[in-house]
Amino acid sequence: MTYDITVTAKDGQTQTFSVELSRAKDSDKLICRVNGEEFNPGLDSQNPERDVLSVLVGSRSYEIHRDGSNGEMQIQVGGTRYTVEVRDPRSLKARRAKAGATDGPKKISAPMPGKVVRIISPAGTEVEAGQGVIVIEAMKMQNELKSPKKGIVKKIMVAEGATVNAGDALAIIE
Amino acid sequence: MTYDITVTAKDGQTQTFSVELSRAKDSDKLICRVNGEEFNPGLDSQNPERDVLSVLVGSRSYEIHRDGSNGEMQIQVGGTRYTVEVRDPRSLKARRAKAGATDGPKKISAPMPGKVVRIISPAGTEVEAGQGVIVIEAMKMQNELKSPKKGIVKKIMVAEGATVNAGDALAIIE
Amino acid sequence: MFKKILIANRGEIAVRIIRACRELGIASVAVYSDVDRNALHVRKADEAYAIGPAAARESYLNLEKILAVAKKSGADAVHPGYGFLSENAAFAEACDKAGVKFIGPTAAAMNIMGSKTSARRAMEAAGVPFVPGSSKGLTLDEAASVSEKVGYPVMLKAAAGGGGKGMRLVASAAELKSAYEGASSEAARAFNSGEVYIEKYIDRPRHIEVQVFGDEHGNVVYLGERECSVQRRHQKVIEEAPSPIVDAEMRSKMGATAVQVAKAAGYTNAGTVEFLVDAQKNFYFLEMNTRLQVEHPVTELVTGLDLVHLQIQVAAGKKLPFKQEDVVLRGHAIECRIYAEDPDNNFFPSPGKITRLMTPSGPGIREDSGVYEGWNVPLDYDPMLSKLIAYAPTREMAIGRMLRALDEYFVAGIKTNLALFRKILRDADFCAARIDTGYLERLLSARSKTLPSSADDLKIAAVAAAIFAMNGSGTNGAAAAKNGTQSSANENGAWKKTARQEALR
Amino acid sequence: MFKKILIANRGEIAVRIIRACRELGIASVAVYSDVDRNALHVRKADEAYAIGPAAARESYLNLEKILAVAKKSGADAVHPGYGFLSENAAFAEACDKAGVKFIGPTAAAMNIMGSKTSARRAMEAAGVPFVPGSSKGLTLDEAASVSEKVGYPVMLKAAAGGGGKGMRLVASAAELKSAYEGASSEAARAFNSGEVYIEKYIDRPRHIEVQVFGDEHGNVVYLGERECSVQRRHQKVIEEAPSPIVDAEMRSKMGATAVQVAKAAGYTNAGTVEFLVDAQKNFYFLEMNTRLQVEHPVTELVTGLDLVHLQIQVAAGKKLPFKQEDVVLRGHAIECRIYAEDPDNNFFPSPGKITRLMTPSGPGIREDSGVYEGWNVPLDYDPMLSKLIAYAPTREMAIGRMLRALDEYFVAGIKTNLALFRKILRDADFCAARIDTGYLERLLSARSKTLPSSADDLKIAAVAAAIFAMNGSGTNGAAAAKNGTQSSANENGAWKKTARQEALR
Repeated sequence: MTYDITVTAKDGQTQTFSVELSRAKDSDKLICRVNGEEFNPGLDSQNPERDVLSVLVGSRSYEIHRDGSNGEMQIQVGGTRYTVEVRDPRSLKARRAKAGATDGPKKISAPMPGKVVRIISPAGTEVEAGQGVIVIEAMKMQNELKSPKKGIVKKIMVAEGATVNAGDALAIIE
Repeated sequence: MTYDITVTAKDGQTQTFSVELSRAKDSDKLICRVNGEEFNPGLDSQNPERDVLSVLVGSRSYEIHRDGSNGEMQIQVGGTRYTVEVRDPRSLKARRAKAGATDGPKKISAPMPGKVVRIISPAGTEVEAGQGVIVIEAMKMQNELKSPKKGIVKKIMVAEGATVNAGDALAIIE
Repeated sequence: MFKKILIANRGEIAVRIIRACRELGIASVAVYSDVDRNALHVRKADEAYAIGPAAARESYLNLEKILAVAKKSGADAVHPGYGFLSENAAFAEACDKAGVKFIGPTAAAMNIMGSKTSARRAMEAAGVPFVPGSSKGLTLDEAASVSEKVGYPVMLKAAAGGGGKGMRLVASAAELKSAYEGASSEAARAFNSGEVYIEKYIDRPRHIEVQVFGDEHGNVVYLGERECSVQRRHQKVIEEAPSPIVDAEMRSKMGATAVQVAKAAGYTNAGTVEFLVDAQKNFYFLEMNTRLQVEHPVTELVTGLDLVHLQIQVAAGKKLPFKQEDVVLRGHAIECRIYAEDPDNNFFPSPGKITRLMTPSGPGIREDSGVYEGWNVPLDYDPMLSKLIAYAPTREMAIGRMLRALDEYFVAGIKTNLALFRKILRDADFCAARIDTGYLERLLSARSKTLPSSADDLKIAAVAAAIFAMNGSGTNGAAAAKNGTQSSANENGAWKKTARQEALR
Repeated sequence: MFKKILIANRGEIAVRIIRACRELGIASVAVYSDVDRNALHVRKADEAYAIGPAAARESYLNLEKILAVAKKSGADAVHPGYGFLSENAAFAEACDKAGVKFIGPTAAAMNIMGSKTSARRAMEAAGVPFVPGSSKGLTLDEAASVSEKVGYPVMLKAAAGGGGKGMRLVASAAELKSAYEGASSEAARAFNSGEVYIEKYIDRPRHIEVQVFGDEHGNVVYLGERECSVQRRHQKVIEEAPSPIVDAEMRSKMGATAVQVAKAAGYTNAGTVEFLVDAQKNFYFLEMNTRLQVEHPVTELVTGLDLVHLQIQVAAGKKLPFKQEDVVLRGHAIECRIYAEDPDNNFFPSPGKITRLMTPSGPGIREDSGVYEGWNVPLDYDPMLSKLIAYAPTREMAIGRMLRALDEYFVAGIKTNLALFRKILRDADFCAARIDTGYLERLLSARSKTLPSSADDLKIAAVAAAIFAMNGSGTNGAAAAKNGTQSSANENGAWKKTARQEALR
């Protein structure tokens, strides 16, 4: 199977890899090609615990953790986390989704569960990128959610006082 | 639902309880009767993690663990383990099994994974209760498995040198 | 000795106190709000009582409810932990009236220290060194004249406050009026008192505090200091003991001053005297915290003592089991406060379900945690999950050890500040102990916000993601098929759902 | 300093050494047999190399394979841990020849101490106190005459042995012949040498050992003692530091003797001098273990040092960073060796999959573990899973703390000896430190084999079993339905299967 995988590091580095995986015939190893080149002859990957891989690349040992919650996947190598997006390129949907990802209206989602304490920019307001739209509160801290782009607040989907979950759509900027 | 539950402590104490459980109507509590008597009004039991219960009996807080592996169920209350047998008395099979449990041939099972290093009492041997039948080895220790009763070794189901898993039947004494 | 102690708190500190009770053979009573029924402290206590809704005012801060539980459960003492009711003199007094021992100082001592201005008056009388400034609440006109006298820049502070609320730095006389009004109204909202006072501003001060302990027989000792200069928005982030800049002579001077402070207030049980230290190592009394501190473990590790055991023994009327000269510091300890917050996203809090939790252990590592895998961190309280503490013979080894432990730590489902600690502990200034209370804010605003990532690791992350995807999609690599250690069906389902969401974005 | 260290071991000690390497910024190389691919030490190391089949002779005991990995990986040092090749002088020599530093004593020192009789000769020359007996291998006739001289009862011991193999207690002359033959043939099988020697039997001795440390510049220090009298079949079960019967005077006498022993052998790096101590507190040299001991953590906790860091530093040619007078003991530490074995069933080993693992933490608790939830403990090696260590200011508090930690510990899928520790730590003789090397066997054979169970707890266990059954059977109690914390479908399936098996029995 082949996967297109985009990895984003916290320092902003982003790289997309085409990873081809299959099972070796006479062993329990994997055959792995990255961007068409053999990654490691006989890649030895084990899954000792849920969300944990132990991967030997040659003799180099990597313990890798996955956090697949909250609608995004993060992969931790050593102490460092990377955000990854996995696409099976055979899937038409995935390709379509990719094509459309940069256009159109942008959503503001709740980055955490909390209470909506204030609507700064009601529907119809013109906003700059980075301008505050909604304030939510959790754990005694108030957090201002900012517009991801210059535009007009098309819709506010929550009312002041409402409780929201992480990932809930709160507003749409057009 | 009603369960007949036999609890055996390590000091040999054994007691059988009839436990009747149902869900309370207007709360998330349980209604529990033990041997026909109300156990605790509004029993509050939570299952915060796999194999763990947090039970409040009145205000008394119990953290309870379950070990359901290796063909028997153990319940740990505080630091103490109990072996429990749960039977749904409506099940005919269960009742039959219970009735027949004390008669007939007895099995010797492997208490742990290991290698069979010696058959002390081959098929046909007359044995006393407590007499050695098979020796298995694991972790550099040899262990003699003894006959559970006086009788004749009817069958030895493993050969010397064989590897066995915990719970495997090794011999039958009649 | 007490037979039963009620712990009027939640989270890691409640668990820590319950553990002490169990070790001493004392029954423990937990209290919990509606969202905390499954909290670790409820699971671990011998008894547990519901005390109402999530909002702290209606549960953990409600002294009537807590006292009712004390009475009902037959507890003969109450440990307040830190936060919540721990510095509430009215609560201490109510416990006293109800015949339940409050494990902490007397209400009288708390009252003296509870207001910064009254603390200052008492301490000035006792000859304790202060940052130049006013010793009482000021009108705007008074503030202007005091500021002229001590010289700008000055700090405006709320008399009743803490945690940075009602504080303003004033660089010049022109800024004073608006700063005064801002600080005063913020203080009024936060503490029901708009009273503010003024202190000379000290550039790049260190925050160093001294642990003191008094019994009820007149003995007061100090247990060395803690360096707490690594702060963000006036909240401590990393604490260590001893302070890298305090030598034996300075320690005994600060210690003697701290004991003097405690004695002036008639102080008993555990307390902390906070000092500001300037570049010339002059130290100035800041305030006294009349409770056990979050960061008490670093003191425990370098003194070999157990402060919670001591608190209980002293509250039960026992004498301190050692003298000042028996207290010897050894080695170095560092504490990281693990929070449910996202350092990459302006430190947004991150409550929610902990879907995976792997914690470090081994030599020199202590973890005081209040959470577990599967626990749903509620949005109603402080975001601290756990305290990770490393001990080693030297500061350098303690830093190496903490970095090792951080690499073993993994939390999924919610964001944590683990990566922040990796960054701080690798920072050259931190390693050289060039820290002050502004250090962390400067580090955070520096251009290079994260450690550079290696191209190799990016590739490994991609390969690992592909393997996880393959394992999850049923066509199974060698890995999952072997050893029966494949992820459960359930979990794969969740992952597939996530993968779909990813694809649809 | 070394750049890369190969760890020629597995299990908890391999993990412990890997952690030390990481803390010191040294790369770590693991080796693993076929059944250990998923072992924790392989996951945690920077590099890992397969070295063959499960059988230790073909992997962990195979020095050629280990040296080949050292060469291939470019490791500049090897740490042998304990067991396996750790006391193999030929291996130390081979490392030396290959230009890879062996982290431990020289082959020459190991050779002196490797045979008990040669050790005895060397130590007698140095004036070290011994249990009366022979100093060399004996014929049966010689054994008879030595026994007459020192007086029965006597002990027959294998010269090359350890771990109780080839040992026999001989009460009278009549028993000597058969005991001699038994011991000699057992020794021949176990150690390829049937040589046996004789010692006077000491009634109810304590086993107390002294940790020594030497650098390569002639400095040797002692780091206090460990009390290891709680043994079963000559295997240590619980160790503590300091010994409850050793005072400062006895400590300095034993320490000086231990240093003398080490110096007589030209000893460097970590070593342990074992003594038998009789009721009058006379101590007799028993043997020297030329490696890091399993129980080294208790010494680390009371001295504040890190022995593995020290081993690495000393092997790299550094001087010991402290002097004898700087070593001060503080507090008390107790270690429990957590084994995969069933104390209720004649201590049968219990390899297999760990289906659930919940480990203790918090104040004063250290765990050095080599396992994790989901790991399949192989049947090929020692059954030790983990070491649990409690530290506190006093022995009494350390016992209370360990009991608290044991209550937090839960292992499912395999049997462990956790319950045994609960029993020992509550035993009046243990709590009063009335222990000797026969203590545990006496406790185990006493009539009351387990703590009495409370009728209430039996009932709670029954109710809990019913709740688990109900949750599992789909009709779901309130508990499971709420909070989304129900057991996974998979797991319920397994439980139902178990329930069926139960019913069918």
